Amino acid sequence: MTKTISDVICPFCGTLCDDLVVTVSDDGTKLLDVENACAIGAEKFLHSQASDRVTRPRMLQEDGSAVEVSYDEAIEYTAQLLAKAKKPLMYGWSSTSCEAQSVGSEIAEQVGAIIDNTAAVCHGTTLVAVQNVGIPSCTLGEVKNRADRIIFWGCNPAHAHPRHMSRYSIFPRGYFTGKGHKNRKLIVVDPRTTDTSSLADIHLQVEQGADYELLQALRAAVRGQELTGDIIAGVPKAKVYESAELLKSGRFGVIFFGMGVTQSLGKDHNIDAAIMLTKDLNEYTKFSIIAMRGHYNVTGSGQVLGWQFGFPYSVDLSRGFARYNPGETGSIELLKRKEADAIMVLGSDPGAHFPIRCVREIANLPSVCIDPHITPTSEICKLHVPVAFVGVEVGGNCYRMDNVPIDSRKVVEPPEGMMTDEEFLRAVNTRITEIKAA
Amino acid sequence: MSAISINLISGRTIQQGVAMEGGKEKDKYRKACGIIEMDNEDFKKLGVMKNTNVEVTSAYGSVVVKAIEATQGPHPGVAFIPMGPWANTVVSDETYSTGMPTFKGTPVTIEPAPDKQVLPTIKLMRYNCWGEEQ
Amino acid sequence: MDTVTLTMKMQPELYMEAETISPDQFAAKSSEEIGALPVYMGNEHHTLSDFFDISGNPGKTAADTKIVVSGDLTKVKYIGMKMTGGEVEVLGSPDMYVGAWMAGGTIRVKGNVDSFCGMGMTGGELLIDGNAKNYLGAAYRGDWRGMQGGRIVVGGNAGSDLALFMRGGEIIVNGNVDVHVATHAEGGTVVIKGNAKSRVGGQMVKGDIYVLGEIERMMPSYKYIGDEEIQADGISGTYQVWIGDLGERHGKRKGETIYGKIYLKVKDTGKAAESVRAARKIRLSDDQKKQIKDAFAGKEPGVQEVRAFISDTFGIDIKPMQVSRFIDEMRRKE
Amino acid sequence: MADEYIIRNGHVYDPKQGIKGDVMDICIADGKIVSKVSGKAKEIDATGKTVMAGAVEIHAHVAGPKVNEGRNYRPEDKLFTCKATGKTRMEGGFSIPTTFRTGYNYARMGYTTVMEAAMPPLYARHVHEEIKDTPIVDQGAYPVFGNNWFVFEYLKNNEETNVNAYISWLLRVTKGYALKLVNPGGSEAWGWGKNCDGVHDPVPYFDITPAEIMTGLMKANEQLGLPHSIHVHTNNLGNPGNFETTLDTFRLTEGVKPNNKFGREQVFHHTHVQFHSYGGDNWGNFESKAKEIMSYVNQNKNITIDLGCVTLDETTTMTADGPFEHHLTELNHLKWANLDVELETSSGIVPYVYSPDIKVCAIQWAIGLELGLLAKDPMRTYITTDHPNAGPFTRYPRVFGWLMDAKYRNERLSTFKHSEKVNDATSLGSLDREITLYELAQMTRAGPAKALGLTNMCGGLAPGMDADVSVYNINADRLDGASIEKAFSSADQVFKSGVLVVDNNEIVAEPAKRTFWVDVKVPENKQVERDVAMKFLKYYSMNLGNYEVSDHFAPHPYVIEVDAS
Repeated sequence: MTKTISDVICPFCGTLCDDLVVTVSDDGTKLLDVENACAIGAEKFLHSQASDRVTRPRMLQEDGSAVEVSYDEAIEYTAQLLAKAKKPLMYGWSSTSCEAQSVGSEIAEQVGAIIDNTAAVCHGTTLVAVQNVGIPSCTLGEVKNRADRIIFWGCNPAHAHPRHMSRYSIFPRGYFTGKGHKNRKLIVVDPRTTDTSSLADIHLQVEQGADYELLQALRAAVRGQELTGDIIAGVPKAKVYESAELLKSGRFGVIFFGMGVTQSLGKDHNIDAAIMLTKDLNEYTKFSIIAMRGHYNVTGSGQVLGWQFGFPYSVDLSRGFARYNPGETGSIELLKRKEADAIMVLGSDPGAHFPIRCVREIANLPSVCIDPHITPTSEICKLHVPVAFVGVEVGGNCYRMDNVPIDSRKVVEPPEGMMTDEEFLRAVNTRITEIKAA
Repeated sequence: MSAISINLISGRTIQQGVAMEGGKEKDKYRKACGIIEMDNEDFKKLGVMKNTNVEVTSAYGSVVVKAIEATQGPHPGVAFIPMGPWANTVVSDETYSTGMPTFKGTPVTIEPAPDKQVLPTIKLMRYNCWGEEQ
Repeated sequence: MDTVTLTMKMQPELYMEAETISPDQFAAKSSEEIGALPVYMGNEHHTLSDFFDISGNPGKTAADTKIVVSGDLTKVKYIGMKMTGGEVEVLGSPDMYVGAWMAGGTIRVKGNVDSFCGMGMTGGELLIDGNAKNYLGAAYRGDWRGMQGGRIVVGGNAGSDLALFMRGGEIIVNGNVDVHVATHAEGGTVVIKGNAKSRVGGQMVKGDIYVLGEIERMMPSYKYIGDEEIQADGISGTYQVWIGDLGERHGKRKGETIYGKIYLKVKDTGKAAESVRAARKIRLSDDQKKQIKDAFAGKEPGVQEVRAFISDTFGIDIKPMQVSRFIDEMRRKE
Repeated sequence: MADEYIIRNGHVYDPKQGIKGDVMDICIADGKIVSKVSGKAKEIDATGKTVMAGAVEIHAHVAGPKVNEGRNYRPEDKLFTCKATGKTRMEGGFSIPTTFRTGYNYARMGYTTVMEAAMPPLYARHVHEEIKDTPIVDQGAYPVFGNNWFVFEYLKNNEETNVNAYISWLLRVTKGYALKLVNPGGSEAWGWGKNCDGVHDPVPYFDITPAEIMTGLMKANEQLGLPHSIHVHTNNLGNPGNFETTLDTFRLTEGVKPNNKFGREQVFHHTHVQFHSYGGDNWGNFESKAKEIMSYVNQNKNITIDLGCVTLDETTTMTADGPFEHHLTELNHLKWANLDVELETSSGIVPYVYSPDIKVCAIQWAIGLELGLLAKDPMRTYITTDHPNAGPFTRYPRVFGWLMDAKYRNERLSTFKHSEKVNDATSLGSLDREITLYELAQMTRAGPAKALGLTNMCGGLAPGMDADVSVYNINADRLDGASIEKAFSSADQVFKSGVLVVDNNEIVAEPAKRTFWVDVKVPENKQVERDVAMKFLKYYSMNLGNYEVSDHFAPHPYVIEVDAS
């Protein structure tokens, strides 16, 4: 006999699909099948079932080998590391629940840490741009029900958010969009032709790193101004005007943007200009802009840090109150400049996703990695603590890319005796309280 | 055979996503991310066959990956390594004080390296961090 | 004016926050009291006297207090933050936030400074003999009120995001600047005596930028409207006048739309237009190459580092791509 | 077991019992006010001090998606406004404080119950997460109904039982407290970049008017017999000449009678009326219509209002009135955040600087105070700043000062840059009324508690009520503005449900706080169940199975049950 669980939330990307159907064994210990998920999401669920999964903490030895230790030893090591550090960095938080993030905040307050999430290398510059100029936005359902103009700028949902186009942006038929794809015009801005751009009505093949020039040119074109130069950032001037007219003529438009702008030259300025373009277009029609957030709960981490400390990432608590400036308190800067003296990583993999100079610094610091799986980070940290898999083996609240909160579900039991990250963090927090009191 | 200079970007691919969720220590991940996607034109300039190992070097580091033909293209002058440890060995860590490295838009040179191997994830990490033997 | 001298006696283990090094904090205090002022290192609290030898006495008010700081200050942040008067002389190269939110007085730095200096400044003078990194005279994150008054002079080069959200005051850079100059500015004056790269005056609503060297790439949303004979920081000549950013909203005064303006100096050859976009290729001599190699022997320098070195040592600015290739060349030869 | 306390010899102000400053003792045991305590009771000496019930906040934006967006996109709001306390959770923020600072600051001011004024149902989970992290104060949240597609369709078709069933369902799945309407119809129109300027402007594509939405929900609210009335921010907020829209709105209540078991007497609460009392037809001839507004309110007992007083600070405006915020950003060019929520509502955020040097801001300031001073029934007029829209709630004590001390108020009025123009445009200078401590207790305790249907629970000091008590170091002998501001900013003692949470002006305990929500029983309604299932399938971006806020988001619920079956 098997059990079927519906309305399951996919803990992969910021699209946070919540219509998965999962089949598990009758005793709830084995996950047998996943329906409705994209290839990546399905793989994520199935990976929890890997036979070679690490289920107990491991300590890195001098000779490079790893030795299994108990959870108690891992708790003690982590508590000591954080309590003794003068400027510990607590990084990650994007692949875990808001409940666990909240315990992380309590620890960070106790030890005066810098707490940062993966926005640092993802949409951090988006958050900076929003701080500079705001963000006119909407929920994904608004796009489904109303949008007839869609822009994908510097993002490739066909690869990074596989179900985005079918659930929300291109194909669905909503209340005012009964014709679905037919009545939607799609513009894709990307220096490459991609599987997304192949669907586009207009592909603006922008010169890599010149998005800012193109955006400001588009804004000027929307205002009916003359542009200087025949080719604007790799795009013929006529095409810029054509795009501006297409955008103005819609009834409801939306810009989705991704790493192509957040990580290229100009960074926050690119998004800033895209947001201002959106704002400008509201003088002619209705327009919104939405960041294609990566990790399934990076948005949630920004929310939790926001209501607890007032900043969405890179929060410096070392002075007993919260401060923020990603150019100083962001993980990349801290590691590059060697400002931190210890690091704890949870729910992320900087080892795989930080530039090499920063990875080297992690490898040289006292370090703990809390992650369900073996990752490049777990292999360079002094201690690896495997934990139950959020969204699969333990539930908890998550926030979609449009900030909509959805409570993720537990569908299968974790391997016996494994802690959840929330339990592990609580134990560490309790231990730190004892150490500090002594 | 000669070295070429090219603009490097990195990012997600669905293969990278699937392999990442399947386990980054596995060979599937190396196969998905230890690659560089290049245009036909750039292959010609470099003078190597497709699916040859190459050494990519930037101001920030150097890494051996397998050169494959771009599945999404054309985009001459722009090469793509999927996000992951191989890409990050060479991408620019310049942030302009925004906290964000320049993952897209690093000038690199590519040289044929048919005799060198693409390191598996963990070996690459150890080599990069502690200079452990290949 | 009375002078207090701080000499660093111990390097901090981590970066140190020392906003207490300010005439406002020192004024009318005894040297014991000054020594007891707090400085912060991560989550630890220390005192100034833990790290500095302190001599001399301050004046009764900030305005008659001078502070001289010396030593290796590369790990000291926030010198002169929020100061309202007096003088600070820094004999060394301090870290971030020098003169942030300063409202009056003078800070002179004999070396280089890191990022976020003169942030949110409303008055006073910040003089930097060497180079400044990014966000000089910029706004704090989220604030639409950047530099509102005062004067910043940089002897060398400045980094990116100079004068972000500038509303008033004046910044003069004797060397070159990196991308994004006076973005979102709604007033103020920026003079760049060297070269600029791209995104000069992006999203500028109002304000003046003078560039005496070249602009590598002009914003497509700027429009050339003719030449004018003017002076920029005392340097007179013919300047091309560009208005913009045409993508941005602009106010009106007496029925006339007010734009941001870029004044681009026309070279003595009578040519300027070509200088926009045209990147002149500068070649390094073998001797220069050798100097660079020696300077970075056994190191893994970043592009910006090498570029800064070249600019500092030889006074020339070459494109990052070229620097990158040169570094590759060095590495291959090793 | 909670401690027993006796607060001795304070001047007690309790409109619930009609006590007007009598010197007496207040006893606390088992979390309740009692008539006497045992000899073990701890004593608090309140000689020469004022004792009131814990204050009740009827309208503030303190939790949820737009509040948090406001926090996250205004790092500059935290610059130099934070200090290390070391004892409590870290605090931050001025106009939009963090959840911890919000709870602590309300408690420090002697507030013990705080209602979040606008909860988008799709984001209810977020609102409850923040409420959970706001220490000390009891809270509830008002889900927004005024631009909801289900409501539009049922009302348009006159399907009363379906409206009622839907309201009951939505209150339950969002754990909501009352029906909130914000720019009814206008926020939906904003989905197309449009608006409804008057109460009779039809909503595009939905064939219904704001007046019909308000009337329909008002009737449904009374049929169901909910503790609070509908809670309305009407159309045309913030525009010169909008007082006529406001009066049009008020007239919708004529003849409607309250029906409930909670002692509530109004059928309609209009919020932040200051923003709705404007005359003139442009910013040049902008003027106060407070007299016209208050003369209507004074004569109609089935309406309650709150003020929305401008405090002359740099603040952050935020409302579910999406088109208004767009209008505002076009005026001041400051950063604009907007969030439209599918099928339910929209919202926007813009920072705003209420400068005393700007004529309009000074007139707005005057109007808020005029409304308070012209109120004949303090039990129906409540002091708010529509936090953070007209100013942060931490400025309440200053507003009390202006209302209670005519000299203090006139000093402010006469030192405006344009004080003469302000005098021309308002009647504030001619008002010499000073709100008394008893009236203050009506406007901040007994009144809002009654309007919320909580009159037997909080806002008073009668035995059997929750022991929410504040002790302030002030009395009727020295009611000057500065002293008022000081005393009410920082209470000497505050009790929350019998627990001493503030002592000697400092937070000393953080007991479990409660979440209020309303569970209305209605007859089973298959039609509504089917409609909900269908709309989720076709138009929502979330599955119905994931919509309901589960119990762990409100770990200490206080559920008010209403039987309308």
